[in-house]
Amino acid sequence: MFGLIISLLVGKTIKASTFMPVQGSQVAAQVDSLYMFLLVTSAIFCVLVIGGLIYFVLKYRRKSDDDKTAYISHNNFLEFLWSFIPFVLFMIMFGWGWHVFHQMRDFSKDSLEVHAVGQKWFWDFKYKSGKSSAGEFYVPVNTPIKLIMTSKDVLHSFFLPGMRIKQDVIPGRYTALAFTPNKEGTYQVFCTEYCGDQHSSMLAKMKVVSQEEYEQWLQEDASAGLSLVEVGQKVYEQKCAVCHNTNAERKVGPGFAGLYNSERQFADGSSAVADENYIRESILVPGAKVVNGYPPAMPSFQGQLSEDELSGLIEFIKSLK
Amino acid sequence: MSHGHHIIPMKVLIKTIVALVILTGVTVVAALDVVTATIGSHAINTLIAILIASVKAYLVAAYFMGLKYDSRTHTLVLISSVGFVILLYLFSAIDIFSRTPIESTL
Amino acid sequence: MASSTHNYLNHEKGLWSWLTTLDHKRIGIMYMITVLLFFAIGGTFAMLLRTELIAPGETIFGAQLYNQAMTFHGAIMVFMVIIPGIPAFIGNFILPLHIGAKDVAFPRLNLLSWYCLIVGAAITFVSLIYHGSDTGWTFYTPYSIETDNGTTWVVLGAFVMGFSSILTGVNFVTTVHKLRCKGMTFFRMPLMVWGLYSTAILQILATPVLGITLLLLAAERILGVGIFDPKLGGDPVLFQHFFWFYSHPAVYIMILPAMGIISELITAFSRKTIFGYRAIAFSSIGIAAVSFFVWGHHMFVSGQSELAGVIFSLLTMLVGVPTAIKTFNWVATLYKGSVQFQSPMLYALGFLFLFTIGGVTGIMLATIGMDVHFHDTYFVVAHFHYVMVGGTLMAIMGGIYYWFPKMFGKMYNELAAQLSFLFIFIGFNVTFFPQFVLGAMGMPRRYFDYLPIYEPLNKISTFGAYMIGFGFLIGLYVIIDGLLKGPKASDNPWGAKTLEWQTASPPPHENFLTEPEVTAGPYEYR
Amino acid sequence: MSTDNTVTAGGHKHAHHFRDGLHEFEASKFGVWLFLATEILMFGGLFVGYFLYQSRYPEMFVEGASFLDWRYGSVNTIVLLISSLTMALSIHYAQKNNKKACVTNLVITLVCAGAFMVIKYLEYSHKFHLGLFPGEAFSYADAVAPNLAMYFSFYFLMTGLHGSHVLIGMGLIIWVLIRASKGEFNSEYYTPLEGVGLFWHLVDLIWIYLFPILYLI
Repeated sequence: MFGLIISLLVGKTIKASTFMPVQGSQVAAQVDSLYMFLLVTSAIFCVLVIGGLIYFVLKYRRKSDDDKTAYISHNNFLEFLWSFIPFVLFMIMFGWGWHVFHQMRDFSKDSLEVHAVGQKWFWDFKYKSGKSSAGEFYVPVNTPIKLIMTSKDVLHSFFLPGMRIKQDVIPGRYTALAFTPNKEGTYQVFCTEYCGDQHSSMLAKMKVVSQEEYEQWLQEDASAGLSLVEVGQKVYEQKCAVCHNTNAERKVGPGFAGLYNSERQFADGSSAVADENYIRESILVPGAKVVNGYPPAMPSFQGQLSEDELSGLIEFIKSLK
Repeated sequence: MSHGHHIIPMKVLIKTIVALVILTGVTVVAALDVVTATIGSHAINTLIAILIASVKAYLVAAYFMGLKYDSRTHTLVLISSVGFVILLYLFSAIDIFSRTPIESTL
Repeated sequence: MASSTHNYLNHEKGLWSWLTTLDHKRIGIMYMITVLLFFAIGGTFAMLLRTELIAPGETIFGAQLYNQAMTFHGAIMVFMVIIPGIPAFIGNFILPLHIGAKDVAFPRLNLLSWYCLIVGAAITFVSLIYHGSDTGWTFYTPYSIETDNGTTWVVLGAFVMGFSSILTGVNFVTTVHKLRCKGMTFFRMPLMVWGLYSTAILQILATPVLGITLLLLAAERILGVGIFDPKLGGDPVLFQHFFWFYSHPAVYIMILPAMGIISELITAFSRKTIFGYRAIAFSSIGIAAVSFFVWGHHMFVSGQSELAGVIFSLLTMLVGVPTAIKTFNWVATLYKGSVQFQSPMLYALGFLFLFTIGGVTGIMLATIGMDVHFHDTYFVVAHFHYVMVGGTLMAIMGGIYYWFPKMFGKMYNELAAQLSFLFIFIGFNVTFFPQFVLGAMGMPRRYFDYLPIYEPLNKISTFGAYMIGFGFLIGLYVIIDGLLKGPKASDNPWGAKTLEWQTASPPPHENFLTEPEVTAGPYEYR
Repeated sequence: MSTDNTVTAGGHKHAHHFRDGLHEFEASKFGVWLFLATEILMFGGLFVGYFLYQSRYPEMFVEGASFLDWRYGSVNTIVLLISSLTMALSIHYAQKNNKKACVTNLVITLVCAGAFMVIKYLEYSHKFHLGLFPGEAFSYADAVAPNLAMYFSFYFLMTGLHGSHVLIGMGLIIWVLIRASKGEFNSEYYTPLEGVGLFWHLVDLIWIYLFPILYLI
């Protein structure tokens, strides 16, 4: 019984380590070795305490009601032993943790800067070359990357499990993340600071690709060769899908199906037909006309959409019956 | 621990109030524009004002509240509560004043 | 119902005598009913959350309702169950009995403290009229400022409940200092009293800062003062400093009394004196003192500077040392003892098992390099459930069964209690150990919907949650059955040596018929 | 009440769970001091917030302070110091069984507290008249610093919380005044008077710090 519990526990602990996501960078490998050290030390500590506990409980279980128990009040050497040894172990863990943390925070001068902007419920990325994309961004492999991040509304947090790094994104201030991906592939990005309804769908993808493919992606115009409606659909998927459905069903905001040319009742009692100007105004200045029964929670997209993205979006919404 | 009901003598009370009023005068004078201008730095003026206030606070606590004649545990309670307020300021200040500013380079 | 002799239960009759009682034992019972009721409500929210998370996408309700259920599960469990839980319920009943006093120092304040909890809880539930609150129990700004629902009510409710905690703290520190019976020096007090004493110090020194933080948050929402709102020049990270300055000592308010109970249970059921009495007593005070220096480990990735983060990580390692000392001392107490497996002891051993895992994972989170990956993932959720449910809840259940004969003069159904323990213990591990793995895999917390790769472990976790729920239902049955049909209990069914077992069960109104005098330590099993 | 500590005019019977009157007095005093610690910590939170933002927006705080009239502040400080003195005197006389002097001093304390609130009312109405409201209601046209509203948020929060404690203090003084005039306090029993006195001195202590950092900087 005693052996089973302990091996189950140790087995589980060791097995847990294999569940860490893929190691996307050198720092990630260091974090994992630190994690292995912490796991092994903890497993030993658990075996000592829980094993000792079970052993003592079984060996000294009550045989008869008038068992005589030893009157041991304390033992200074033992007290010193099990306070000094944990202290030393904790200091090692602290030092190693500090070393790894410092490596996550040294922003080398020649790193490629990517600007990330978090807002209620999607991520926007901008490059110095003027290229911008939402929900997905490309970075070249084996180049130090520096993510400069801010938020437009509430606290968010940029979490790259593959790189073992995370940093809160604070409105009114810039925070940064540094990593050097050494393995190509697609890495999942999560928002890990609670930010409201769609906090769980505020996801993004980071694609680590070769230098050539990265430069080629940087040049290509995302909407080249796409029809206006297809451009609109791409923008919808990146920025609007989080709150609006393509059918008529309400999500956070109203569904788009059949919206075009329909009569819209507003909170202040007035009403209007939903033509192109109404749709354009609702995107750029959503607070102007709020449909009855909906919270005025939509942020403004002023200055975030290029002219053809905006007209593409309007065409896409018009196309939804 | 001094037991029993201790009566704070009248003389002590009068001396305390006189000292307090004088100190209030001093702190007001110390904050006059002509004086602050000569001292110059804003931080030192704040420090002087807090020091004078602390002396006044000591007088009120020791004589009006009778801490001088009371058991030391009461003084310990006062000091520890002020200590933890300073602790909150200290660690928050360590964070706020050692943040490396990050700027956007767009 | 009660034994024929005169005792505190039949000292006065009628509901009004209960609602205006000044007897610490009755106030303890009223707190028991309140805390267990709120635990049932909080537990229901937990079951709703786990049912929703059984599969990705919407299962039983949408994102908004999930966020409200998550917020209320957190707020109820923290402010209404686990902070008043041991100090006000078991502490109120046991502290005067443990030190040989007739009552706590300020009986009227004690009753006011209970009413503060009731009024505060009522205010919190008023928020349901305005669509509850969906900010999480941490109320981080600026989201908690701009979300337009009943959050202001929850904030003010928590503010009022803070007074309940402050008044209990003031009461207990004064009681321990002034009302110990003859011969009861500080080192002859039971370790439960050391636990309650260090908790009371924390309640006095930490809760007021929560009070001012919540007042400022209410001012933000009502007047828009802008102290924590970045749009008006405020700093949301400063809110986190203020909030965690209270909330980390608060988690020690939760665990220190639980550790006090465990010292009582381990010694009583291994019929052996505690190993290292002074080490454990000073560890309680040590943990209480250091707990004020470590709050920044909740903010390693919140935009806090690297220097502050490293300092907080170092100090958090220091608070791990006294906790390790206590754990080793409890295990050492079992050496050469005579261990009896009754349900209070099972809960104490369960506590040691789960709290050890909770403790080591806490040290992992204190390592700053590791916390960057684990912060705000299910690893943290698993850690704090291991120390809160595995620690404090186990101790509360163990304490209820241990002092049940003393409180009500009746014995509970031992077999059913052990069955309840089995379900809770196994269900707990099935629920929360997979969440460590989910955290390592990077699943963020407070997620209504998750990626498909996290589904199998979430299914196991939900299954485990149902086991815990069933276990606590059996526990409720054991308490009610014991109250109604329990056989009469003797004055000292466990043969323990602390003072409360020298008086009758249930104790008379003034606790001790003759003024007790103490000549030796609390655990004199010679 | 079940703890049968009936309070009779003149003779006070201590509560049943205390050994004697002195034991009860010391326990009550210790309890009051612990409660004062929580008050200091609560106001401390505001002071910490004030100092942190003052070092972040120094010129905004100087501009904000320019609206405050240090003369009002000084008079208020003197008024509160006097009230602290008369409160200490009332305890002094109660210990000497001089009921009349004790009652008169309590009345003077009450009057001073009232004067303090009147002066605060004048200052507040002057600021409301200028539109210097806390938070979003701030409508002072030619403010130089963009977030001047934050200074007045701090000003109204700190002086408002302090003012509410002055009002609570006045309520307590009235309660103690009634009992003193009924002759319940004497050299053996004056615990409520001592407790209210300590609370009132703390309210004065907090103003001693509020005055320089708001008015003089």
